[in-house]
Amino acid sequence: MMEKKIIYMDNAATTPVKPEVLKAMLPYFTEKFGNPSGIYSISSDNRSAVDDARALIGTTIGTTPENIYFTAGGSESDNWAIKAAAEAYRDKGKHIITTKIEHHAVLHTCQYLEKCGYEVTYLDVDENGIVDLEQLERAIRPDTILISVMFANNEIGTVEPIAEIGKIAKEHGVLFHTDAVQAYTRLPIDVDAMHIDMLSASGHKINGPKGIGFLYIRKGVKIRSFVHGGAQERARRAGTENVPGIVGFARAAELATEHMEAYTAKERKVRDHMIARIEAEIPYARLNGDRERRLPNNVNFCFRFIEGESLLILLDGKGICASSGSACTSGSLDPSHVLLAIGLPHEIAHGSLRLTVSEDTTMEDADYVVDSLKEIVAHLRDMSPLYEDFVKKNRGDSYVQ
Amino acid sequence: MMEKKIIYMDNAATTPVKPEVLKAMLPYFTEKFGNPSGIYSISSDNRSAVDDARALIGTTIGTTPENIYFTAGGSESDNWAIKAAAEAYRDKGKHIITTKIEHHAVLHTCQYLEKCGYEVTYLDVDENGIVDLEQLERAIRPDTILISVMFANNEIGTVEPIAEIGKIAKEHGVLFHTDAVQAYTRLPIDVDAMHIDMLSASGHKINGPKGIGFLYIRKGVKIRSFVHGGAQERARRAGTENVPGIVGFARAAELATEHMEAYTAKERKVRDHMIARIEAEIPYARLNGDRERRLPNNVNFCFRFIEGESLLILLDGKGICASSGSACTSGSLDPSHVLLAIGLPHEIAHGSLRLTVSEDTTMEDADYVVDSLKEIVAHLRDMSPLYEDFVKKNRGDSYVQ
Amino acid sequence: MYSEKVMDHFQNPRNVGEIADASGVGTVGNAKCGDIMRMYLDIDENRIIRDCKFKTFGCGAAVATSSMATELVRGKTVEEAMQVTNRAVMEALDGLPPVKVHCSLLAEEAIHAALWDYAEKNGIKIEGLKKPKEDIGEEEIEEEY
Amino acid sequence: MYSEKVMDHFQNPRNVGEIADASGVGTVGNAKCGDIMRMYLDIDENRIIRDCKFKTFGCGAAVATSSMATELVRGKTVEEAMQVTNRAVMEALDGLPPVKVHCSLLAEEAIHAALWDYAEKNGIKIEGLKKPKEDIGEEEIEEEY
Ligand SMILES: Cc1ncc(COP(=O)(O)O)c(C=O)c1O
Ligand SMILES: Cc1ncc(COP(=O)(O)O)c(C=O)c1O
Repeated sequence: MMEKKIIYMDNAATTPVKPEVLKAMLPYFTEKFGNPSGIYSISSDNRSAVDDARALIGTTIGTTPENIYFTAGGSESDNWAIKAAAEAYRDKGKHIITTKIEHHAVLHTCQYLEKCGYEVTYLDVDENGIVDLEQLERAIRPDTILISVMFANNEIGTVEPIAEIGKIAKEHGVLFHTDAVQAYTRLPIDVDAMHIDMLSASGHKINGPKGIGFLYIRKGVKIRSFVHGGAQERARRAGTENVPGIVGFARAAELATEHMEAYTAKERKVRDHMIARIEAEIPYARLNGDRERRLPNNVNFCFRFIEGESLLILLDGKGICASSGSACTSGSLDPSHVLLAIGLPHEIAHGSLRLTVSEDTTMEDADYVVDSLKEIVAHLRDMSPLYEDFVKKNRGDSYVQ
Repeated sequence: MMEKKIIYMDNAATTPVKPEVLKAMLPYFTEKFGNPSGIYSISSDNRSAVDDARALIGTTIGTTPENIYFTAGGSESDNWAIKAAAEAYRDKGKHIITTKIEHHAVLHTCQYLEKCGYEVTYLDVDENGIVDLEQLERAIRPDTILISVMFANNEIGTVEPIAEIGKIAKEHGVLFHTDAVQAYTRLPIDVDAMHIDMLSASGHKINGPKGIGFLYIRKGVKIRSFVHGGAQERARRAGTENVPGIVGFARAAELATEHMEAYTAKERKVRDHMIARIEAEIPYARLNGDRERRLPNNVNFCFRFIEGESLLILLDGKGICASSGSACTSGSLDPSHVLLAIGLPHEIAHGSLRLTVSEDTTMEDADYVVDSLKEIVAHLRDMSPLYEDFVKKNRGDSYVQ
Repeated sequence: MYSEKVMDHFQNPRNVGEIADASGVGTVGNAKCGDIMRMYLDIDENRIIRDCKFKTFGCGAAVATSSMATELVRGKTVEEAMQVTNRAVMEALDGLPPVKVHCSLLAEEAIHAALWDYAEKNGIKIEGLKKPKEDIGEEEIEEEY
Repeated sequence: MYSEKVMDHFQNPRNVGEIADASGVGTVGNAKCGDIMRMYLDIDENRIIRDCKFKTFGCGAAVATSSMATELVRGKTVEEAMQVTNRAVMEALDGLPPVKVHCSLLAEEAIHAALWDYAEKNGIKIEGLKKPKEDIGEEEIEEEY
């Protein structure tokens, strides 16, 4: 049996750790393993590694180290930001504004808060997934304590008008959190210029390790601990620091930020090539997400008359790793809440495909994927009763159920 | 300059990752990096690695995989168990029982719940740190929803009567959580025989990686999510799985469980040798914690007339890594809450030293540490006004302030 | 996630297609839920299913259960075909993941719907056959939370 | 965590010990908080501090500030010694971590307490010197939370 070549097109789900990143991490597992809280000298290596990582990450979003709090990943950061802010500002009010296209880490947290007596407004988005700034501003009430709008959507790649939202939030004196898990190191971020009060990011989406993330909290925001206990992270997030994870995350952030322009330019080229070919060569395909305001590495289409899972399995058969909806909801039978929010009917939303490239994706890879896709889509349509009906109807055939 | 030999005697704070553990983890950073939720075949490797790890860890505490939930560490596990149980059982009551000697991850969580309207009973312990079972039983009220007692104390090494507490909890129909972060893989644990409903453990205390832990939740216990979002961990703990961390944790647990008898026998021998020598050769030293019911690797003494931090720094000067109180509270000026709870006066509690060995600690290391300690204690006492007063008083000297 | 049998029937589905002038055609499921199955039956005068074809819009399990169902009913009498339950389809596929069990129900219903069509067209009654539901499978969809 | 100067004064503390028949002795702090400093002064007839020794129970910073304080007052007149503030001690040590600032206050107080003892014994008054507090340093201890 021949070893099949794997083409990984699911970089929005997770990414491999880069060799440079792993190399930076390795000493901290075995030699420099000390607890950063120790008083002895071997701990000071770890303490300064954590300090350096914090400072470096601070610079990638235009802030100082003391505003960066390490967490176990994007989901924890989102949960922390939203739950702890809800608690801290309860006296001001119990109203939160978010959107219908947030990641489940935000949505389910908001739903949980609704059960706890909070009121949540879920903003609509337009057909490209963009939040309406006027609707947002109208939704703000005297008891609104938090606005949480994602920087860029993980499924359809749409980038939200974050600076404008930050401005509105600031004008109304409302806290602004953004889930930047997908945008971080792919788009320039400046928390001060954009008036962002809290920002979530995750290591494994940027070629760093899994199980590490951070929450930026602007100095003065009075949210407290999510994990209570030891005095780590300025007593706001207890638990022995995941030193290798922190070091790896910082190294990954450093690499990605340093090369942001070059990497994203490469990604954009591949992305645009794939979009152009799919639109030209596969009929009844709809590009999801905004064409311009889009993550550099995101291709997302709905193919009418076919269903996403079968598409994915057949792509996998050809060595292509892709996803449909977001990875953590596979297992669920509902179509993506994001595709429904941009107005797609259920049957079309079921036929979605997300391909997310990296700077290492070649044009050959891209072409191979599109060629495979053409073949598979045609095969599945041949099997599809919906396509049969559609063709017969268009032919003016008499027999249509 | 000569490279100084480091003698690491702070294994209760954290441990190095074993080479076998790191080896098991490595492929999951770079090659087998897929998101376990992916539908494609490269993800199934990760999914089964996580499944295997969960099953293995289940066996180490006598349970099945579906009761093991991975977290980011011991602190998260403690927070989750206590906060989520408090929430889930609120309708039954708002009373929680714990002890005065818990880790801060439990204590600060309980203090937080007190602010939220819960009532917490903090049980006393005797002079060796052991909970009084009768006091415990008397403390149970109709509205008691949770008993949280640590398996073994991280500072003084005392092992609590967990099976007896489990029995009492069961008889009264009260949920029982135990923080087994220090005991896990050092003492035999059987969650069924001991009637444990929830149990916290952490990877980096058992030669596994930092940033990973688990919470055992008995089937039927109705606590819900702590981190909301994706459907990971049976939809109870969202966030892309930390696959290398999980794999490493399981490998470490496997090694430690397999060799539990041999390792702890070695540790006990070194521990007992150190205790015997210190008691024989250093005057005014008090062993803290129970002599028999004691973690195999824990040596904890108070040396009168001197203060812990200066002791630690001077030990560090001799290449010895040790701690005073728990690592995460260094930076705090209060003496250990555990030493106060066993009845030590403040000035004595300030002079504590914890030495925690591993199965790799040799008798030569132990002797070197005791020799150094003798010298340093004598030096610090020479400098101590408390010692001066004490000596003069005993001499019947006239001048004592 | 899927057994080898399921993967085989998904990747090499048997009996995909249409039957012109079929004795009975049945379509079940709905696109909203992400599964539609259509079964075509060619039944001879001895009420033996001579041929059976399908078209399916749906996940891997939906395609595989359709494919297996056609295999199971081919050559059987109409009465025997009534015995092809969702359980039989699942067993023949070496099982399905819990979230996919509804696909096998859909396959059973698709056969029943085609048989109903055949019975209606020919004015006959088939023992135990009920008018197909408009919408099936939704009540089975329940996520653990 | 500590500067090199602090480490040096901690590991090689200057002027540890007692002075028999000292002109003044002062003890401040309390064991409950984990710091006690005792200063011995030997003051000549020109009110010059001829010698100064200390004993300290406490952390690295407590020992280092005591040591530095003795160095700073030796050879000074009583009046000059009054100018040796906690800030001067900290600066001479190249700074202290925030949680350890109270140690430098303790050192200042220890000198003042010894001077007070000297003044009382000799029935003199020293400009600006107040009776030592029984307990100092506690109000400075505040953790960020
Ligand atoms: C008894 C006990 N519980 C909880 C913890 C917290 O574990 P982690 O540092 O993994 O969050 C520790 C270690 O610091 C501990 O010793
Ligand atoms: C937009 C967004 N937010 C949050 C998350 C959750 O991140 P993590 O898996 O690190 O918890 C993800 C990834 O799954 C994401 O894409």
